[in-house]
Amino acid sequence: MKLLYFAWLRERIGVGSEDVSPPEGIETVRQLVDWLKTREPRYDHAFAETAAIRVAIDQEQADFDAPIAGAREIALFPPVTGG
Amino acid sequence: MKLLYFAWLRERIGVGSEDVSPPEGIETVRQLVDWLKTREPRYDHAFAETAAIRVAIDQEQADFDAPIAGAREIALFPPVTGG
Amino acid sequence: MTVRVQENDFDPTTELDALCAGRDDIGAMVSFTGLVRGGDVSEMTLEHYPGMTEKALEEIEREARNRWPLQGVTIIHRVGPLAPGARIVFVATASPHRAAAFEAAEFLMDFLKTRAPFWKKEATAEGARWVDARESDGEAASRWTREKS
Amino acid sequence: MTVRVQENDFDPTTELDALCAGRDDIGAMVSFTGLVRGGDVSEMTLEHYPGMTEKALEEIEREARNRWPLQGVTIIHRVGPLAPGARIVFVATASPHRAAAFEAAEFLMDFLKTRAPFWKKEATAEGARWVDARESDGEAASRWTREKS
Repeated sequence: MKLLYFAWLRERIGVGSEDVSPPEGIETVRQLVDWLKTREPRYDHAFAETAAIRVAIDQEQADFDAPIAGAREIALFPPVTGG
Repeated sequence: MKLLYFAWLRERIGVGSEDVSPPEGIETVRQLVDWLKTREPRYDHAFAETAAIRVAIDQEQADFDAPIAGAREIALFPPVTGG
Repeated sequence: MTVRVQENDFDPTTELDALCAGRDDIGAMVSFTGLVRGGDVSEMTLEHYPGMTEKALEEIEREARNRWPLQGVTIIHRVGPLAPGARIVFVATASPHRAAAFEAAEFLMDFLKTRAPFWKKEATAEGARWVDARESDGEAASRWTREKS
Repeated sequence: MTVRVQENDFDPTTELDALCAGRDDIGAMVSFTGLVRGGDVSEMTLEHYPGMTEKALEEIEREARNRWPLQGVTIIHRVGPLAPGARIVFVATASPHRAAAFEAAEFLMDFLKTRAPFWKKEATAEGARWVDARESDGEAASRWTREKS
């Protein structure tokens, strides 16, 4: 499963994308993020405020309770500020 | 006093502008138009429906009850259709 | 502030660039371009009231500036004969924020359509006809008065 | 329909001309141009999510077409580093009538600002900072939902 990070989330984590293999039992975006936070302090720092983070599964906006089974690409990013 | 006509009013009257000297007692735009209608049939035809006619006195929108004393230029025209 | 009545065509990029030239405090520019619609119309001729037209457009522009924080306004209206597809009118607004730029441009068009002394004559296969004023244009203009009262 | 994400600048006239090219049934074109505001900002960098961005813009465009009788829509968004005064975004709509062209352009901008995956980073004398999402943008977008319900 490919993870993508954008804007300050990318800067805090230090990479724009990475491939991960979450262990069994990680079924939602929220669980995925909680699992990432246990890996290294930089994730804990990046995901400190999940209310400020948005998610897209396979390039479609989703929410933190969305199931991640079958997802090829999960993107995590701050609220958008284009235009 | 200079009178200006635009659009179909100009076409019906046959000229775009003319100088007129209304007789005494012609004090408002309405009286001016009524006086013009007595002059020749083309004016009567042009001003048949005064509800469809707008007026500007010295290049400012006015109404049919406005006094014409001191006016240099009175324009009569159909509702505008620009833009 | 630019208000022009002209026979010649104009260039939207040139006008938008002029609107924001030499400054970097403008966040939003909105433009409206009106075009001659074809169909059974082979040519459109725009007549106007020289002198009053410019005054009316300047007054409309002043009213827009009183209502919204505008950094620039451009109004261009063509006169004379125009072919289907040709540009007739151009209105552009510049503001720090997009809502003001949008509203002011719409206001300018609504007022231009009901207050500026222009008249359209259409040439068709059946002959020429003067365009009738549309009631919906009057309604569009009057909503700005209602909203403010 | 034109949706483009690019580093290069664009030309409003070229885009407006393309929107109405070869047809004479368009009466109104509205354009919005967003510019980089200067002040204490020396440079603005736009990051985006390639692949999703285009999808999001196409979806926003589809929603606008479902709501208004549009004959054409153009959305261009620049990415990469941009100087103060530079164009960032361009949205244009074409319709037989001006109210639809205005509303659709405003709708497109409101939705683009809240749904398209772009992020702005400002460089200032005190360092770089990511721009925070504005609550007013969320409110601007949600009014289109309220109006329809």
